[in-house]
Formats: sequence, C-alpha cells, structure tokens
Amino acid sequence: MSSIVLDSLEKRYGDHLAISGIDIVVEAGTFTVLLGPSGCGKSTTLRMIAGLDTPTAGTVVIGGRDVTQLPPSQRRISMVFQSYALFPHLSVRENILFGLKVRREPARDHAARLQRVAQLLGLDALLDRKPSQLSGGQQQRVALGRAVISEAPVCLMDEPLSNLDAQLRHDMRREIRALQRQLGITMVYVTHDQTEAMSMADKVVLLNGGRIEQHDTPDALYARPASEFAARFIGTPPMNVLTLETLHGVPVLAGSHGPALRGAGAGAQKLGVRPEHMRLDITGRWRARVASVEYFGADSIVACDLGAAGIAAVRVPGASPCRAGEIVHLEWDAAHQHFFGASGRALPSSPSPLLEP
Amino acid sequence: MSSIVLDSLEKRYGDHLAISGIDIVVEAGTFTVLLGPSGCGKSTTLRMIAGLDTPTAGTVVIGGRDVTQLPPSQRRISMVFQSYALFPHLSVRENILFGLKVRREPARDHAARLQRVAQLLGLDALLDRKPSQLSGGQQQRVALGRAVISEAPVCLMDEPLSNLDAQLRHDMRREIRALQRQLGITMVYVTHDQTEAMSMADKVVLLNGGRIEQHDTPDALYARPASEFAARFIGTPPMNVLTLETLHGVPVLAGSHGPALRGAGAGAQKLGVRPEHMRLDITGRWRARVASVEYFGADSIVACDLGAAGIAAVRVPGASPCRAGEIVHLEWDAAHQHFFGASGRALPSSPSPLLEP
Amino acid sequence: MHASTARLSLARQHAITGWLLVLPAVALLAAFTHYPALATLWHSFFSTPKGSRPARFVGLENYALMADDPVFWQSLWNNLWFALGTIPTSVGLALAMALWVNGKLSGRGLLRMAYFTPTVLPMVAVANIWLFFYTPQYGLIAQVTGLFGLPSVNWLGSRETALPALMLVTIWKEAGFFMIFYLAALQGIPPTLREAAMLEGASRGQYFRRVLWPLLMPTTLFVLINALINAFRLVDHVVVMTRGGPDNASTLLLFYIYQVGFAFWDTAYAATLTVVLLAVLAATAWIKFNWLDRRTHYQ
Amino acid sequence: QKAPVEVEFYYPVAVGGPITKVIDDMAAAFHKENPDVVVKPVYAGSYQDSIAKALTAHKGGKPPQLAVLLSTDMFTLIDEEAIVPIDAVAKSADDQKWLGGFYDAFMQNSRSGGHTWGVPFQRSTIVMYYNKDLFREAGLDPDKAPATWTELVEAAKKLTKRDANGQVTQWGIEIPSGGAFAYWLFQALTTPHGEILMNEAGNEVYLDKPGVVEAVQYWRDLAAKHKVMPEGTIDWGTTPKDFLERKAAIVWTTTGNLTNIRSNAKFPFGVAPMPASKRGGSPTGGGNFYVFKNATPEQQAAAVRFAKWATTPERAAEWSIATGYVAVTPAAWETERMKTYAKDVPAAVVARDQLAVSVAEFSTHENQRVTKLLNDNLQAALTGAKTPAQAMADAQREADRILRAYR
Amino acid sequence: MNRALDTLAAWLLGLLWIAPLAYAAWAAFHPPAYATRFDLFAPLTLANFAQAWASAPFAQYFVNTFTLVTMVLVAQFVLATLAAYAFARFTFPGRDLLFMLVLLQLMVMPDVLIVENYRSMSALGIRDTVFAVGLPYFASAFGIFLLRQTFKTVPRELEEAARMEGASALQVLMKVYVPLAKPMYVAYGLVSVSHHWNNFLWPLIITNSVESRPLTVGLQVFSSTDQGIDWSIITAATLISAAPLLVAFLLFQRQFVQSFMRAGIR
Ligand SMILES: Nc1ncnc2c1ncn2[C@@H]1O[C@H](COP(=O)(O)OP(=O)(O)OP(=O)(O)O)[C@@H](O)[C@H]1O
Ligand SMILES: Nc1ncnc2c1ncn2[C@@H]1O[C@H](COP(=O)(O)OP(=O)(O)OP(=O)(O)O)[C@@H](O)[C@H]1O
Ligand SMILES: O=P(O)(O)OC[C@H](O)CO
Ligand SMILES: [Mg+2]
Ligand SMILES: [Mg+2]
Repeated sequence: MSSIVLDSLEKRYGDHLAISGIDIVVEAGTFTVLLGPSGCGKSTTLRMIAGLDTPTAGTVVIGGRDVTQLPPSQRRISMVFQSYALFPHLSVRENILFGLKVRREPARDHAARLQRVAQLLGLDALLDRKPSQLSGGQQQRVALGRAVISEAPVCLMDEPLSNLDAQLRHDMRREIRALQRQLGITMVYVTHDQTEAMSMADKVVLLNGGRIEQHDTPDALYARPASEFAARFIGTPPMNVLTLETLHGVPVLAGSHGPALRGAGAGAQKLGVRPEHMRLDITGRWRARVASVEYFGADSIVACDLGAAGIAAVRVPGASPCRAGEIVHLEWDAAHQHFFGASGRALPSSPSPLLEP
Repeated sequence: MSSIVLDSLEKRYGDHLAISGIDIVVEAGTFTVLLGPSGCGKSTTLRMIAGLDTPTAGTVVIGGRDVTQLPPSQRRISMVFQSYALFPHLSVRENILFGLKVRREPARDHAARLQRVAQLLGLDALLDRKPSQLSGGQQQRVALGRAVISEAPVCLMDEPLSNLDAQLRHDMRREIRALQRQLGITMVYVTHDQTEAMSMADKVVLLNGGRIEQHDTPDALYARPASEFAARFIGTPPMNVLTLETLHGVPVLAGSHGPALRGAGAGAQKLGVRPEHMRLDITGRWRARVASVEYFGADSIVACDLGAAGIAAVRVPGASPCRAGEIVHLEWDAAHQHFFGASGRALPSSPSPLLEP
Repeated sequence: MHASTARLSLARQHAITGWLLVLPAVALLAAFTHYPALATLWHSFFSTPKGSRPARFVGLENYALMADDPVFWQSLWNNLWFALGTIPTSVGLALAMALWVNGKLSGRGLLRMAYFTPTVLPMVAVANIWLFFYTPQYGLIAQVTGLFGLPSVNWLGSRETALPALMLVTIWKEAGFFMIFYLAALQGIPPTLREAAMLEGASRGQYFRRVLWPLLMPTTLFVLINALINAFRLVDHVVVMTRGGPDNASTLLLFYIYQVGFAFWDTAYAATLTVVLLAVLAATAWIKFNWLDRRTHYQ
Repeated sequence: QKAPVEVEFYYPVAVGGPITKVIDDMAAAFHKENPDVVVKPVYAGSYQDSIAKALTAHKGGKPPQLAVLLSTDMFTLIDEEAIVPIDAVAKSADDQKWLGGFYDAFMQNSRSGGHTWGVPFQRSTIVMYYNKDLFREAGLDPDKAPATWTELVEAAKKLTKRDANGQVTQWGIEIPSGGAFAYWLFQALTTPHGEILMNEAGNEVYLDKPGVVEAVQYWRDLAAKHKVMPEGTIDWGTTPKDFLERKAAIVWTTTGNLTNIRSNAKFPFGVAPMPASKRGGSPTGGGNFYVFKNATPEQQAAAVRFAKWATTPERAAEWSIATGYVAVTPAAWETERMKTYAKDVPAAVVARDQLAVSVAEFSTHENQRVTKLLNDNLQAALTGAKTPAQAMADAQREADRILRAYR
Repeated sequence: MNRALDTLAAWLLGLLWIAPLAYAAWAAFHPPAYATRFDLFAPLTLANFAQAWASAPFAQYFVNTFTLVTMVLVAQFVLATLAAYAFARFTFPGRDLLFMLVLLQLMVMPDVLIVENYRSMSALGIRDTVFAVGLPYFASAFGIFLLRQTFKTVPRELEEAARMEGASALQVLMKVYVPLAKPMYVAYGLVSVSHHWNNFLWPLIITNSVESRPLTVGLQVFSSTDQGIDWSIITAATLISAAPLLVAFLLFQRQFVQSFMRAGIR
C-alpha cells in the first residue's frame, strides 16, 4: 500500500507560480480531498503526483519511493482527468479496458470486471458507443470507469462527478468510497462540491493561490477554520464574516452599540458565524433588516443587513415568512463564534464547545 | 424579445431515440432550467434550440418565427457548451470577443464590454493566455464569458458552472440571474445542481429518458412532484419513498401494523415524505432502526430502516446523537405526505396545505 | 412558412454553398485534367495520326496490341514490385521520422532538415548524385563497401539490382516528404491522450499501436494513396539513372508511357497505356479509399 | 521599312560550358549582319527534351521555325510532317554549293528520298580515349593505340588490374551500354566489322546478320570471356569520370567529350580512331538544323539563311573550338583558327579523320522505338540474359514488324 | 536506454538522408578532381558556383520561379481550402462523385496532358508566360485531399461554437478551420513550393523566353548526360537553386512542433 508524500512541491509556468511550498502527507489507504477556488492549483498538484508534469522544485514520494523522476506508467496510478481524456477512436468498452489490455492483465478477468464497472456506472447499454456519441455525464462516467477498473493502489480523481445529477452523484460517491475502503486505495480527489468533500474525505487539503491554507479533517475544517479564507470557503452559504469595532474597549459589531461579544480575543477584527448557527429570534440581541429571502425547498436563506458590520445570511428551515425590508432580530450562541485577526488567521481564543467531546 | 416554443420535438440517432414528444413553451425573458439524469436529453434539446442539430420531427419557434430550418447563426442565440468548445488557437481575449468580431459589432464597444465580462468572471489577469494554459474552471469561465458578452436575446447554457467552486458558483449564479433579468434574456439552462435549479429558475423542465416528466415552477416541483421519479429526483437527499400495503382495508407502511395513513387515495402504492419533513421523535408513530448517520456540518442525515417499507433518510440539524443500530421513532405531518399509484404518477388526493395560500 | 418546403430550402442552401465552394477548383480541374484525360481516353480508340495521315478509328486494336506487348507486361510487373518495395517502407520510415523529430530528441531541428532535404532537392540533380553513389569502384557505396573488402557491385548495370537501387532512391525521396504530413498531423492529437495512456501503464509501443496509429489514420490514408500513386508516377530518376535498362529491368509503366509518347510519338498507344494505368490506379485508390475512409476515425 | 522576320530557334545543350551564351551571341551577330531577320534562340533542354518540346509545339500548332535536333530524328520529323526539305527552300546555285560543302559522312543522316532534310551543325563521331600513363605501366607503347580488335583485347588484358582478393581495381576498357546510346556505340563495333545496320530509306534493318551477331559476341566477350570490362551495363554518363579516375584505361565515347577530358585529366591521354576488325569506322552523331513546315516562306528562307551563316567556315570553326564538335565542312578546317587549333590539339583531328570511314548513325522510321528495341536486346545480350544470336534475332523480328508499314 | 537507441537510429537515418546534400556541398565547393574523392585537405573553391552562375541568367530565373511558386501557392491555398471545406463538412448531391473526380487528378500524370494543355494555353494566348506555367496547377487535388482530411479531424464543436456566435460559413472556415489546420498548411506549402520550384518538363515546354522560365530550366543545362556528368557543376547549380528552399525550411520547420489543438488539457 502506498502513501503519498509531497515535499515542498513547486510548479512554475514561465514566471507564473502555479503551486509552491506544497507539503502533504497522504497516508496509505486514506481519502484526501483537494479543495480550493478555481485556478488554485488542484489539477497541477494531481498532475505532479501522477508524473504528467515535472515539478520545478520538490519531490514526490509514493509508497516510500522517490518517484519524482519516474514516468507516469511506472507509478501504478489511475486517474480521472478533469477533461476526461477519453480515446475518441475507441468504444466505451475499449476505453474502459484500455489499461487492463496494455498491462496485459489476465484476459479472462476482463469481462467480469468490465461488467461490474459498467453496471456500477450505468454504462451497460452504451458499451459499443464511441465517446462522441455520449452525453457529457456519460463521458465522465466512462472516464471514471477507466480509473475504477484498474484497481491501482493510488487513484487520483479530478472532479469526477461534476457532470452528474444529484442522485447519480450520490450513488457514485458511496460507491467510490466503498471501493476505496475495500481495496485500500490511496485516493486524492479534487472536487468543488463541499458535500462531497465533507462526506467522503478522511482529510481535506484546502488550497489557495497555489499554497496550502489548511490541511485537516472535514470536521475540523468546518468547526475550526484556520483562517477567514477557510471559514468563508466551507459551507453553503459560507460563514458570515462580520466586521468588528471596539466600543469603550469592548469588541462589538461595527456600527452597532453592542452588545459586547463574548470570547473575542485580543486583536479580533472579524467575527464569523455560520448561517445555520444564526437564528431569527424575536428576543435576539442583534437587529437587522431583511435584504432578501431565497427559498431552497428544504430551507430558506434570509439575508439580513447588519449595517456597517455587513450582511449575514441566516438559514431557516422550510419557507420563511419574512419579506424583504422587514426588521428582524438575530441571535447565535457564543460557542459558534469564530474570531479572526487582521491577517485573516483565526484567533485561538474561540473554542467551539459544541463539537468538543 | 424572444419566446421559445418547442413543438413535439424529436431526435433520433440511428434507432436510438434521444428525445421525443418535447413540448415546451419558454416565455420571453424568463429563466427555464432543464433538469434530469445524465443522458436524458438535456444537451440534445439545447442543440435543437440552437440549430446545431436538426430535429427528426417537430418544430422550434423562436420569437414567433419558425426557425427549425434556420442555421444557428441566424437565430441570435448565445450558448455555453458543456465541453466549453473554446478555440484553442485564440487567446482568452480573442475567444471572448470572437462573436463580436464575426458579427462586426462596433469595435469601439469591444474594450468596455470585454473589460466588464472579464471582471465579472475574474479573468482579467488571464486575457492573453491560450485555453491550454488555463485550469478547468478558468476555461469554463471563458466559455461563459463568450456567451455573456454577446447579449443575445436567447441564451442557452449547458452546465456552465459545473467546474467552479461553491463560492464562485454562488456569485456567478447571482450575476447570471441579474444579467438575464436586466437584459430580458430568455434563458434555457442545464444544470445538475438542484440549488441552482431551485434558486434561479422561473420554470423547471424535468426530463427523463428523453421525455418531459414535469414542467413546473421550482416550488411546485418540490411541493407537488407529479411522479415518483420527480419526487425522487428533487431534493438532497431525495424524497423517501416507502412501500405501502393494505391492512384490513386501510393503507399502512408495508410490513407495519399501522397506523393507517391519512389522506391516502385509492390505489396508493407508495408514500413519499422528504427527509426534512421527517423528524425523530420519541412520540413518533413509526418505529425504525438507525442504519447509518452521515454528518454534513450544518446537519446530519440519519438513515432509518423501516423494514419492508424501505429505508427513510431523516434530516436532523447539526450533529445527531444517534448511533447505528439504535431504535428510534419517526413522525411526519400528514400535510407532507405524497402518494403514488402503481404507474408512479402522483395521486391527486394528497394536498400540501402548508404551501397552499 | 411551410415546414417541409423550408426543410427543402435549407438542404438546398447547404447544397448550393457546397457547390459554390468546390466550383472554382473543379472547373480548373476539369479544364486542365479531365478534359485532356478524356481526350486521352478518346485517342486510345484511334490510330496515331502521323503528319497528313489522320487518325482513324481502330476500336480496341491498341488494347490488343498492348496485350501482346512484352515490354508493357514487364513494366507493369516491375511497377508492382516497385510499389510493394517502396510504399510500406517509405510510409513506415516517414512515421518513424515524424515521431522522432516530434519528440524531445536532441538536435531535432537539424534532423527535421535532414529528413526533409530529399523533398527540396530537384529530382534531376538528385538522380545524378545517386548515380555517383551507385557508380561501381569509386562511387560512394563502392568506396564504403571497399573499406570492408567487399566486391564492387554494378548496381545500376545489373538486371538484379537496377530496380532495387531505384527503389532505394524512391524511398529516400518519399519518406521525408510523407514525414512532413505525419509531423503536421501529430500536432492535432491532444497530449492528454498520451498522458492518459501512460497513466494506464501503456508502453510507448502500446501507446503508438492503440492510440496514435488509429488517430493518425486519416494521414496514413492520405499518405498511402499518395505513395501508391507516386509509385506509378515518379520516373525522373529512371530517366536519369537507368532509362529503364538494362533490358527493361527497371522500366516502370509511366516511363514506358513517357517513351512511347514523347520518344516514339505513338500518342494513341501512349493513351492506351495511360488508360490502363489510370484504371489500375483509380481502382486501387478507390477501393483503398473507400475501405480505409470508412474505417478511419475523424473525431 | 518592313518589320524584320522573326525566326524562333530551338536548340539543345548537350555539352558543358556556357553554350546558351554562345548561341545568343551568334544570333545577335547574325542580326547585326542581317537586320531584316531576328533569330530568337530558345534553349530547349537536352536532345530528348528538345525533340519533345519541338513536337509538342508542332502538335499544339505553334512550332518553332528552326531547330537543332538529333540527326537521327529526321525520319520522325518527316513522318510527323513537321519539317520541309532544305533543298526546297535553298534552291539557288549558291545554296546548292553550300549544301554540297559538308563532309559526306554527315550528310548520310541528312538526306532521304532524294531530299536534304537537315544541315549538319553539331556533329561528332565516336573516338577511343586511352590513358598513356597506364599504358606505360602495363608495358604498352603509349603512342600506339590498339588498332584492331585483337590488339584491343590484348591491351585491355594487360591494362586490367586486380588486387590481392581478385577484385578488379582498374578495367582495361569500358564501352558504355547503359541508357539510350548503346546502339550508337554498337555501331562502332559493327562498322569496323563491315556491317551496315540499316538502309538509307530507314525502312529496313539488318540486325541478324552473322557479322552483326559476331560484333555483339565480341562486345559480350570483353566482359564475359576476357574479363577486361565490367559485367552488366556501363553508364554513358559516368564513363568519362571512370576514365578520369583511372578506373578504366580505355574508354569509347563521343569526341564531344574531348574538352571535358582535356581539362580534367591529370595524366597524359591519347585519342584514337575505332580499332578495326575488317575495316575502320564509326557512326557519326550529333545534331542538324531543321526548318519547320509551319513557318511562312519568308521565315523558312530566313531560317535557312541563318543555318547557312552558322555553317560558314569561320562560324563552324568557332563552334567546333567552343564545343569540341567536329567542324562540319572541309572548308572550316582550312581556316587559320582551325589550323592553329588542330596543331594545338591534335586529338581533335582524330574524329575528323575518322569521317572518311564513318557511316550514318542508326536511324529509321519510328526511330526511337527501333533503337529502343535494339538497345534492349543489346543489353540483354550484354547482361547474359540472351545469347547474342538470340538477341539479334529478336531485335530483327521486332524491327521488321514496326518498319513493315514504311516499306 | 530506449531513448538513446532511438536517438542513435534517428541520427543514423538522418546521416543517410542528408548524404546526398552533404555530397552536393562537398562536390560543389571543391575542384572537379575531388568530386569523387574525399580528401580532408582538398582545396576549397567557389569556381563551380561562378561557372554555374554564368551559364544561365539565374537572377532572372530566380525572379520567375519566385513569382511562379507564390502565384501557385496562393491559388492552391485558396481553391483547395474552399473545396476541401465543402468536401469535409457539406453535404450536397454529387459530392462523392465530384470527390472521386478530384482524386482522379492525383493519378493523371501531368506529362500525359502536356500536348492538350499546350494547345489550351496557345488558344488562350498565354503561352510563354509565368501564368501559363502555373495555371494547370492552381486546382490541386493533392491539396484538396489533404485539407479535407485535416478539416475532418477538427472537432465539430468548435465549428458549432463559431456558428452560434453568428459566424458565416466563410468566417467559420477562416477563423476556425484554417487556423487549426495551420501545421498542414505549412506542410502543404513547403511541399507545393518545393514541387513547383523543381518542376521541369511543363515549364520547359510551355515557355520560350528567359522572362518566363523558371530556375530548373537553367539548372537542366548541366544535367544532360550526353557529355558525361560533371558533378561539380551540377551540385553547385543544385545548391544555388535549392538554397532558398533550404533556408525557408529552416525557418518554417518550427511551425510543425507548435501545438494548436491543446484545449482542455486537464
Ligand atoms: N451521436 C450520438 N449517437 C447516438 N446517441 C447519442 C449521440 N449523441 C447523444 N446520444 C445519446 O442521446 C442521449 C441524450 O444525450 P444528451 O447529450 O442530450 O444527454 P444530457 O441530458 O445532456 O446528459 P448529460 O447530463 O450527461 O450531459 C444520451 O443517452 C446519449 O447517449
Ligand atoms: N500551461 C500553463 N501556463 C501558464 N499557466 C498555467 C498553465 N497551466 C495552468 N496554469 C495556471 O496555473 C494555475 C493552477 O492551475 P490548475 O489547473 O492546477 O487549477 P485548478 O485548481 O485545477 O483549477 P480548476 O478548479 O479551475 O480546475 C491556474 O491559475 C492556471 O491558470
Ligand atoms: O553527344 P553527341 O552530341 O555527340 O551525340 C550523341 C549521339 O548522336 C547520340 O545519339
Ligand atoms: Mg483543475
Ligand atoms: Mg449534456
């Protein structure tokens, strides 16, 4: 089984630094998700691991062996490309079996393995089609199939589910996770879908502008974001980050006259509270004006204008009776408060008792 | 302004029927989302509207004019392709300006329009790159930019945000919607993201196997799914659909001894209740065993085994204290019950009083 | 508007555009190829006009004559061997060259140049240079083999070696030429496919066989047809190097036609031979084209 | 004043050097002396290219008015009705005298059916070049070339050298047999052997005569029996180089090569006439002026005037010195320049002296076709594919078939 | 290891392939005595070039050839592009038949057509002009065939995207197909130029004057074998006439290895 160690990895394109200072240890048999905004270097990192590009600095160690200079074919890795990279001249069947054939794996297994993968991905009826005759989602599933069938010890997936509908994606998620566990595959997975990241990952690496912002378990990432960036990046809608000011020596929401915020450490400049941790409460201590209401079926998001402090989104279950322009009162537990300093780093003085044992 | 009318549209590939019997009216200036599982015909439908493929039967009417035989260039439509279709030999700038140039729109506007679009999409710094030098999400944004800049009266988008991170996607959603409203664009939009569908659409067309399953407002789709398929397709996790049986002439959950289900019409074979409408309640009337618990930050999904009736997912806020194997009791309001007949169609006798005026 | 008439008009519009696009080229082709070619066919049914003796209709007499002409049969056989000997080798080499100079080989700019030179050099000059290479005793080949104490061979003067010697020149001339097209085609293949194949553990050979080769099929098709046609069309080197000798051992069909037409001035017989050549070429090219084009992947 | 008559004049280049410039200068000089005529020289490639170009133009309706083409193309041009007899245009007494002033050997290919069709211009014979150094090394007299077939074989045997492995490093003799000229060199064997290959009308050939077969046998034996000449065919174009490279001690080729060999040979060499068997002799070679039928009478007259001017003794001498061809009239050899030249380059005289015993170059109706089959069969014999008798019998039969139509 | 073997093979082949050119350079720069003997200390000379240059009006021939190849190239590009586009991406009745007729030109030997074409040029009254030398080659089956193959490999989506943006058929051609086929255009251009640069028989026959004749006709002065081959002069003349092509190739060869179709890599 293969762990992956990236040591001060760097990749430059001309004078553009795509990634730098990437140190990650992915333990064998675990599932790591790379998360981050578009263009932050997720695909680049995957490509370095796969050996498709050579890093301009740093090393890649897989299963204890320094593979930085090894060609991709000798790394025993499977990969789902963000752009699928299907062979246009091969049928779905041939695309999926490509790896088995070139690696000369016993032919008698092919049929059974193909059948299993095709069924898993709902491709049974499409095996004889060419990629150009498939819908986007079907193509993506073929790409997935090609990676899944190989059962390589290390698997890299770059947004493998982005073009699938919710239900299929849900099923796939479960299947991939099951497969990964069952075969002890070391998985590095790129996704934009937070639910995916949260529900699948053992560890999440949050990238920002080519650097690591936070590397943690999903719970920790959610409960203890290391920075304002991490706080804002995780959660839909993201955490509300409100501006603070000091009134008579105590921190309060900017533009408000209090109340003082408990637990704010020295130098706290911003307060973060997740929408799901805020509630509309007639007894709430913060007064706000409803800016807009968005309905999402299971719940609604009420955007509340807190003046100089900013706008806070509040998640309320079901349809909200609020209307834009109404005045409401907000409330939240001190336990759910996150404070950030001037640099954007989280301040240690804000424990999250709810999630602590 | 241009309405779109699709009249019994059909497309065959050889003997494979990709879509058939598609009748849709998209009113001018409205936002319609095409939703459906992978391979159901969404892209095909878009391509017919665009004129990229000729339907094997049926007509396309745009702005009152039968355009079925008109080439795409005469339809005044812009489109974001699912696979981007960026011109590899052109820079980002040239890709975005391509349409303006070929249509010979006044050159003096170009710079300003480009600047606005580039800023909107965060592409300012990338204008001189070639598509091959962009990340997946950046490419997708260029594709979006090419459609957005044209300000065509009809705009088709095929999963335009699938490769963007949550936050960017959220912003884009808002911007696209604003732009569409502001310019009165008639939009047909394909997405797999239900939040997107729910929050953006005026109308949602749910496709299944090349046919229309339901065409409705998002609310109605959520609250009054026309079929079991629609019920299961909308919502994450999807609606729980439990099997019924008749006990002493009254409908009950299969394998249970009651209680009788109120409001079940004649012929009801299945009961649907959304996870968010179920609650764990010690006084609940239905007894179940916890099969698993998934934690998603803001809430958790508890999968409850109801025996022969099936498994029901229950959404509970925050982290759930339940453990797998525990026995729990479930409860839901009769108002949230949906009944389906043998054919899978919803039975009319199940009103949703909560959402009625 | 009535849907069916509109449908018709769209198809017609498409057709008209198509026709307009091919029209200039086809008109010129008709004027400078088809019309003269038809005239050639026509002439094959007549006797050769000589001065005031006009051509008279002779039906298939020229064809009968041809069937009895041993030189015709010999040149046809020679040509078949020539095609067999040159086409696969030159196409194979062309592909190898393209792969080499497309890769990260050191000094590939120079290599590209080296491979391409045969295309740049005029055939007459080249044939004369090769004549030197083949000259017994002091020719380049003789000088090299002499170093190893091997006997000097009269390459162009022996019936056994004359045709193979010409084949070598042809391969040399053609491989670099075809390489250019392979090289250009290689640029159209997305590098991700290579990456995907490598990740799957494909060796370079496997990548070539399973991905590159099928994707290069359109080019191969093009090159094959051209190689086939060239095998029947390139005769400049025959003219300079052997004039078909010794005793027709290296006579190729077109060279023979050339002799009959431009040395014997038996235009009717030349036309007859041409018709046969055309028929052979058209048939093979057409079969090959239809067969391959249908199996060719064009994305 | 009338506009000058224009005469388009196609000419080939068959020898090295700035021939195009020489011809251009000639045309200019002619115009100076004859302001009413403008001769437009058009370089038309090799002999082969030139006849192709001329006949294409003829068939395309726009032939030149004057051209220099191989003397052997005469029958082809007549059959195509492309040319007029010179004597139909040049009728004056002076003209008659002019036409009578050429070496008779050259006129043999210029006459047919009682008419003169061509005017000798760049004409040659075959001569034997030999390396005097190698003669000395082999113990032969460098000033005495082999004069008979037997002497030739003897000398060649001595001149053929082999290394330790038995590989030949130097051949005694090379008679080119590759390419288009095999029949011509062959005539350098049949003529001394007393055989004439065709009649003057160009509609009969005599290829299967025993004497002709013997000539083939002799040629074949040089390689097969005596091993003094390389096996297989020998390329015309590389033969001079073989000689210059000392790889062949004796070579047979056109006198037109004299200048080339003279300027490149790093050793003393001799030039000798064809060795005799029953007599001496060589075929003539090279090109004649032809006047085209399509031209107007004025153009034809002007064309003849130019041909006449170009073959005046002075011009002929000049042309001979510039190219190495044999000056075409005895009168030319009487000019001062030619006398000086002959004294400086005694080798140049050999070809002329050989004219006395020379015969017409092989030429018939359907000339190229007949020569090709002769060449093919000669090559078949030389490469051992056919016996000489077989080869010549085949050649005769084929030629008869072709020429039947012209009898 | 494998790579080293590859490199070795590639270079060996390269040496073989460049041998004629290398020999040409050797023979051209040395006195005739060294044309067939390779002696490191052989004296260098430019006399062969001087002699070759003096034997024909090369300067004028260069101009003619240059005009010719430019004219032919432009005409071929335009005509072949239009026709190839139609054959690749339009359906119209008679298309396959027409395409077969086009293919026929590949097979018809131009030499066979010389007499008829000579007649046509005479009838048009353009005999002995550079235009007449080029005219029969303006429509090139080779080019049509080649570009058709190339256009067919361009992803249809790109055309669709352009059409959506309102591009006309011609704009699609010019802005999508042509740029994407650029490597093929470079390849075809090099080949077409080489071919017409070196074409001999037709120009020889259709032209008469120095004003209209291309370089090869001048070059041919030396390749007549009647007098035996003078390799020194022939190679010098060859180098003179081929030099511009060699330089052009050196300049353009990079165009082949620039990639144009690399969208959507990751
Ligand atoms: N060229 C073709 N030949 C045959 N079948 C095709 C072709 N193109 C599409 N199809 C089939 O038509 C159906 C509809 O395809 P379409 O692309 O419209 O799906 P979609 O709804 O856009 O799916 P996705 O969400 O996966 O992109 C699919 O089942 C697909 O396999
Ligand atoms: N060939 C290249 N030349 C220059 N810059 C490049 C090149 N390839 C990628 N980049 C840049 O490197 C950065 C990282 O790219 P990468 O593809 O890793 O992003 P990503 O995190 O995968 O984004 P996405 O989620 O949008 O796919 C991007 O800003 C991109 O523009
Ligand atoms: O090379 P030339 O000019 O001497 O002529 C050679 C003979 O006439 C060839 O037939
Ligand atoms: Mg990416
Ligand atoms: Mg789709």
